[in-house]
Amino acid sequence: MQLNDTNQAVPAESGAYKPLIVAFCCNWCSYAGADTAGSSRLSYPSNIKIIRVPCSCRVNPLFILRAFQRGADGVILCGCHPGDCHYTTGNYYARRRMTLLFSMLDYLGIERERTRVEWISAAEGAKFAATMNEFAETINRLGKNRKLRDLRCEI
Amino acid sequence: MQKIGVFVCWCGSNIAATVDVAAVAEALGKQPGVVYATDYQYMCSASGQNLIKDAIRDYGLTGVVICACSPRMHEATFRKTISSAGLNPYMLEIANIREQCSWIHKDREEATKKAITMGTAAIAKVQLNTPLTQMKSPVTKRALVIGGGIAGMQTALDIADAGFEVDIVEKKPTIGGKMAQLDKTFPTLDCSSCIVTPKMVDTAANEKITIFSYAEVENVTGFIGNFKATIKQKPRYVDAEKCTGCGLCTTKCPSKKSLNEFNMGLNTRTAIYIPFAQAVPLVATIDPDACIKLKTGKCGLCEKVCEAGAIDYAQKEELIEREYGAVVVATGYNQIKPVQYEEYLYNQSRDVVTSLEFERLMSASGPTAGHLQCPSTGKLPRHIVFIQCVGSRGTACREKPYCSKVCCMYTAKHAMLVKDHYPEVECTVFYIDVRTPGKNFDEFYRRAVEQYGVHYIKGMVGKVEQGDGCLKVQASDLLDNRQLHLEADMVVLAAAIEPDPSARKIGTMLTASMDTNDFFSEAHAKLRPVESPTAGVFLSGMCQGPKDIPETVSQASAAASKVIGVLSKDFLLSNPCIAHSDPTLCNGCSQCQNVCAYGAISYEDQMVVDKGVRETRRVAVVNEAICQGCGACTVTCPSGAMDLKGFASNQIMAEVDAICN
Amino acid sequence: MLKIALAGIDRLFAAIAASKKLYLPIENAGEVEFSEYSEGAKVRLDALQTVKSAKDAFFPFTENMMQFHTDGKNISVEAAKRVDEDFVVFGVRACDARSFSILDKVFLADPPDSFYAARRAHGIIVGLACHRPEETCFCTNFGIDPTKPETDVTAWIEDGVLYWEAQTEKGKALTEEISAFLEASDEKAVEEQRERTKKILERLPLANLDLSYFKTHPELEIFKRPEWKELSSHCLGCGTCTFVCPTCQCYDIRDYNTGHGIVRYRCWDSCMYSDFTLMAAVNSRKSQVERFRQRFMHKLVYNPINHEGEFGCVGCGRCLRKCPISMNIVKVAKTLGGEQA
Amino acid sequence: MAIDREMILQISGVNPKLCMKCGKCSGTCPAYDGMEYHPHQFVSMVENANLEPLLASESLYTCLSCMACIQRCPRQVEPAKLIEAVRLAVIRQQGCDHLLPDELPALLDPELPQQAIVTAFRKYKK
Amino acid sequence: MRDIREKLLKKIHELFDAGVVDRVVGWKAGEFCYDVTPALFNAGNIDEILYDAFCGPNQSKFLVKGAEGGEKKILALLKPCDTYSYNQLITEHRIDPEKIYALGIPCTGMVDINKIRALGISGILGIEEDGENLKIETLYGTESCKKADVLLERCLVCKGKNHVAGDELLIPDEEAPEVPKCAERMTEVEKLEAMSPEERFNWWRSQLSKCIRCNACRNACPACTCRTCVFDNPSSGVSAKVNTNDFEENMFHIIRAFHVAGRCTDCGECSRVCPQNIPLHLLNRKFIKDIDEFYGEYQAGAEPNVRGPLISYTEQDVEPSIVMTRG
Repeated sequence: MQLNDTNQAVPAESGAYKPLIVAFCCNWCSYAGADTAGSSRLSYPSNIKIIRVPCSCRVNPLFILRAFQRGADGVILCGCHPGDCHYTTGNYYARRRMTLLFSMLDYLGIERERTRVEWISAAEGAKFAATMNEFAETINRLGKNRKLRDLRCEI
Repeated sequence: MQKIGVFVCWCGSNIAATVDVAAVAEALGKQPGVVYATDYQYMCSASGQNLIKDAIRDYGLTGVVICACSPRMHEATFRKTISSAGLNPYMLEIANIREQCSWIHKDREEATKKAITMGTAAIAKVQLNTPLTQMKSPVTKRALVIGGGIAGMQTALDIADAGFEVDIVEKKPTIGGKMAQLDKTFPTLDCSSCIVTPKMVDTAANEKITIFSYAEVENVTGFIGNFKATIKQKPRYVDAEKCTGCGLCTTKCPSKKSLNEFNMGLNTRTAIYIPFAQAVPLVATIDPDACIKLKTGKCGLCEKVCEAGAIDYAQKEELIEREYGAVVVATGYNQIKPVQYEEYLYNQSRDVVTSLEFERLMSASGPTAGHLQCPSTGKLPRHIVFIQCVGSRGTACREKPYCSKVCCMYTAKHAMLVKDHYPEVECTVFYIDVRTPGKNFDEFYRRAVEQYGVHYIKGMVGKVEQGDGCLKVQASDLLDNRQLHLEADMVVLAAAIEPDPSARKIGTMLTASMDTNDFFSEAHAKLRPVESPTAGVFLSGMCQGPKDIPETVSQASAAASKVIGVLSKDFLLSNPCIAHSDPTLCNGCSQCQNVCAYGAISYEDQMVVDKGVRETRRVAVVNEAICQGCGACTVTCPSGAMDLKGFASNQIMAEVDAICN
Repeated sequence: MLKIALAGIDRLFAAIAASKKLYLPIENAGEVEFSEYSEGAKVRLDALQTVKSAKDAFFPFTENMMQFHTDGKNISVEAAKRVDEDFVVFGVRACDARSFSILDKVFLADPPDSFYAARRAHGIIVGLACHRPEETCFCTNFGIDPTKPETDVTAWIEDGVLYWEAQTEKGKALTEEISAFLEASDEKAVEEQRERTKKILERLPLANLDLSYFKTHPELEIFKRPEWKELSSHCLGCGTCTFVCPTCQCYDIRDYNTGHGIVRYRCWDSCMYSDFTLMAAVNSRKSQVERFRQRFMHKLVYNPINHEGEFGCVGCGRCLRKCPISMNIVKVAKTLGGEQA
Repeated sequence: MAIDREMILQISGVNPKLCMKCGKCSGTCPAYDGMEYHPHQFVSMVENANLEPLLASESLYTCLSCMACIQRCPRQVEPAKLIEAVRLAVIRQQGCDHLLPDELPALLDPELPQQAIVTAFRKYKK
Repeated sequence: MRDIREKLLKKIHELFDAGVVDRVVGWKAGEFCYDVTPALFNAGNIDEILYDAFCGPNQSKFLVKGAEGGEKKILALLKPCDTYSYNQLITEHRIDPEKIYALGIPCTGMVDINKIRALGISGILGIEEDGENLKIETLYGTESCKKADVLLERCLVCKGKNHVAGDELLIPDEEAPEVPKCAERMTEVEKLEAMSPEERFNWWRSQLSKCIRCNACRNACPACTCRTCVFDNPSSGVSAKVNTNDFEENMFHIIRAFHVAGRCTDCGECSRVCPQNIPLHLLNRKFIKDIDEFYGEYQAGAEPNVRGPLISYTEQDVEPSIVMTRG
């Protein structure tokens, strides 16, 4: 409501913007894949922060919106390759949910490159690092998420 | 609010070289709820662990955050540590500042900043942790083995050897399964009955093993450690206790036209029958579809001749309730009847047989007493054509998409045996690929070619036609690039193997998942190949996929060892990070039940007090012993009634908030 | 009486907006709401009603009350700024205008609500007379004259001309400021329009709503009427009636955690909601029939009892048009007070 | 319009990659002996884009289109469709044999009957 | 329509007389011709039941709570499209068909009063069907419009005259009148898809910024039957009474659409009841379109007790990256 804008300050843009990326990783494959990347000293940007979940199917669309609300500029969900889910079928459900969610975000005009799903196994440390680097590059290019952000969090 | 202690590990220089650990401890110490923060060289060392324990006692900590290596490395260690200091082991969160921070970043300031954020997220999460307790459930020390073939018997014997009771439920009148029907086994060519019948006898003699033959599992409820099964004992119309297996009744029975299942229908048996001489239990069974007495009320010859007085026409089906700690599925396989392959004349010529039928034709206990004869003429065939991959490896609707695995080897065996007994008989094998991975397998196949002169031709038979006193086989020889027109007296089809049709029903009652071919799925294709995804259900033999006897036996023993692992415990401790449903929020819509891969969710009517109103509602209940904690249900649940302990929605959102702050 | 040709009204708006915030009915995506004026905005003075009422300008849908900033374990508190500059709400209809006096009795009673009081003190209301009422209008039952809203300035639109008459000191001051855009006029056109409109008002289907039952019968008797159950049987428990109502005044105070502090704000609430007044423990009205009854008892019974016989309704008819199941205050009044008529 | 692998695949809708080289098509083919290239070779040659010999071969027209290979192929490769597609491709290619208009002036001769020119458009340049 | 009502009343009397039911969910006349109220009737006031072109509300959700507590069954009058919601509610165990006698009634298309008003017609006193047209009596004279132009959104893309659930039909579906299909279901969705992301964003912003979070869409939706909605539950972490900013406007509608994805029968109640006329059904239809394209045609509620697309999967499902690569 426009009447209320009087007490909502919009923060000024400051210098070089470093985007923030949240990565949800399933415990059994992708989180372990991140560990493998670490053990192999494969670097990716420090503005990517990982949240461990038991399975990709644990990730609720609410969590993804929450991240954007709080100022994330990109959200990536990583899980076991289809067929390799520790819980046999979890990532199949996650795949359908995320496909539909991403499509809906796109439909609402939100940059579709800000969300992504990748299947990364425990052995694929190199893939983990490469994926993160590539995703970070995409998000850097897109810049700050403005369309799905809660300005109150910036006050 | 928790009283949180933060412990930042240097991991020698692994972390400390890139992350300013002291700065991390200092920054995290300022976070709300943190009452103690420190850093130390090696948190996982004895002295590091003591540091944590002392701090828990000195500061009355209710939650602990450790910034160190991956939780996959030391989460269990630190849980024990805090538990020994009196804290619930699940009041711990680990910030992975080694693999996911110090090892991948070079810039010290950047890495330190990230480590602080990761620590903050862990603090935010631990704020919302609740003490969790592993659930203890008692274990019924008895196993159920469904199927009494070689897989079921081996599993049962191994479990019994470890001192646990086992019940075998076999739907046929005798145990022994397909292996009892085989003539010889590859690659050693020893006699199949000679090795399987002693197993059958051992199984029957083992006092820990109870055999329910001619019985079926009707229903299974419960969960690992606590299954309840209903077994349906079909009526034999013969008192198994009294029957001596003398077989006199079978000689007198006037109804002689039933197809003999043991001989693959190649000959007939009487209405009262003993499947074969070495059957276990050695008891007669009356086939109610063929018995004149049961159908018309007249006859009763068997009753008259039975000296033991074992015949009981009034016998009724019986339901037996038994409790088990674990269930092994060993439902085995069938060979498909290639009736859809009209090009191979299976339906039209008696001389076209499947390989399992051929086994019976070669077997000394078979319809021809082991003499090789063309079924139509009773004469020794001059030329036998073997066709591989009939119904396997195809994508058309009559085909199975998988390789049946054992055909290459048994066909080599058949050809070799034929050549061994009757060197004058020509054997031609049409193959697509000869697959012989296995110890001494390729040598075996080469022996058939090199030593016995079996013709192997790469190419498939296009059609078989009835010729004049022979079968005309038209095939391509891909290597010679010509079409062959051969005359043969017999054609043996290596028909595809499929799971026993009873498997589907058993899979459903056990909520054990199956693949599209109705083979049981394993919990993990590589690492948990003998377990079903449903806890407490194990897989033995062909029900999981085609395999030969040694593989079946090794899987059977592996399944047994898994069962022993379960039964040897007095209590099972379950992972407490599992789903739970808030009955006041649950809509009872059943969506969560649909996505649960483990069948852990059921519905019951409960009295619920919601917003001051008391009413009975249909609500979801998670079985804590079955739930594996994946969280699929939590996202399916629109009302948020379903949540996951240890990874609760508010915890994950708190982490998101902390990271994005 | 002054006047200005509608053709040049944008210049008037621009002039007002140059010194003050100006709110007026603006169309967005097909619907008209009071919104802040900006150049090029689609102003819809012809729209009889906005979806939400004009109370939004004084008691907004949501407003921040204070903020807590946290830095580690330290917390600092900062109160939100009250409105301290004059603003103009243009195009308020008579019904909405009356609603302010109902809201005043709640928000300005001791202790006054400082947010509301500041807005009331600084708000200048330009009323707009109705000349084409809808069948759902029934404001005349509450003694409202839609042909002459009781506002700081009253305006009429007739034949491409906006007529302007200041009614209060505030109104006169505003008129002073923009006098350059206005020219003098007689009252003929306005009087004619008012006469015409009054004739239409007499023909309105709800012109003669008999509400005497609610003032003549004991509160408890009305409360216990069995018809409440039937009336509420299909109530969805949504907040549509509440949120479009010019006189509904309930709000909730909530905290939003920004991650580095708390924003404490208030927002409209609805007594129709099952999660209304949860602050004590639970909603004391557990069933929808109780919640439904509460809302209409408030409008028709409690408000007259507490405020010198004034109903908590101004007859704007918004709820008649917007209720998803077409249940509304007129149906309630007729069902319960029917035998009186 | 040159005939290439993609074109054959497009016309036929066949995916030769499905073939597991069992040879049942050739085993089943009643016209096998009249063929220079046999059904399974057809599949293989198309897959390997070895089309020249196929296009030149009489084998194309030896196939009876009895569809036995389609019926019996365990992998649903449908060799007969592939053969049919090659035939179609050849027919379509005949369109390329026509003379192009800009090649014409050089060939023109005042004595040449109009009829011959039109015929040339249809036939020439094989 | 009048014949249908007479037939309907006769049938209701029969069912009461036969002791099958003891109450009925129907529609009651309002103050005006168009403001019909869904209501519960008993043996005493059956004849007050109305059935005309303004009986749009989908009553199946009422049965979630409304079917409780009677001695006999409750009679539900279901239009063809209502039966889809009815099936879906059975699938989700939200209604007990044992307690309900579902009578399928025919429908000739329901009128949206907002569309009449949007034509600029005001002061509406009476509306009469006059063949394909509506004759509208107003304070300001008589007006008319084509009925097809003012049908409810759901009727423009009518699912057909067949009932997919119910105990009995008032008249056989074959004999029932048909509502001519006036529009393609996905046309509007496709229009939006064809826009640039920036245009789409602005379009949705202008629509969703109107939202006053009255929850009418949610509370009317037959798929939103949660006993406590996440947005009302303070411990869910996302609860709010109003949208304090654009993020919350977006989130509420994205999550609501997601929660009903695969379960929404496209009955259009959300858009019908929205006081701001936000075309909320376009969110649901987008999910339906995606589901149809990605996982095969699926109509929620077409039959009871089937697994919806979000609680099933195939191993060959498309990857989420399809969103990035298409169009």
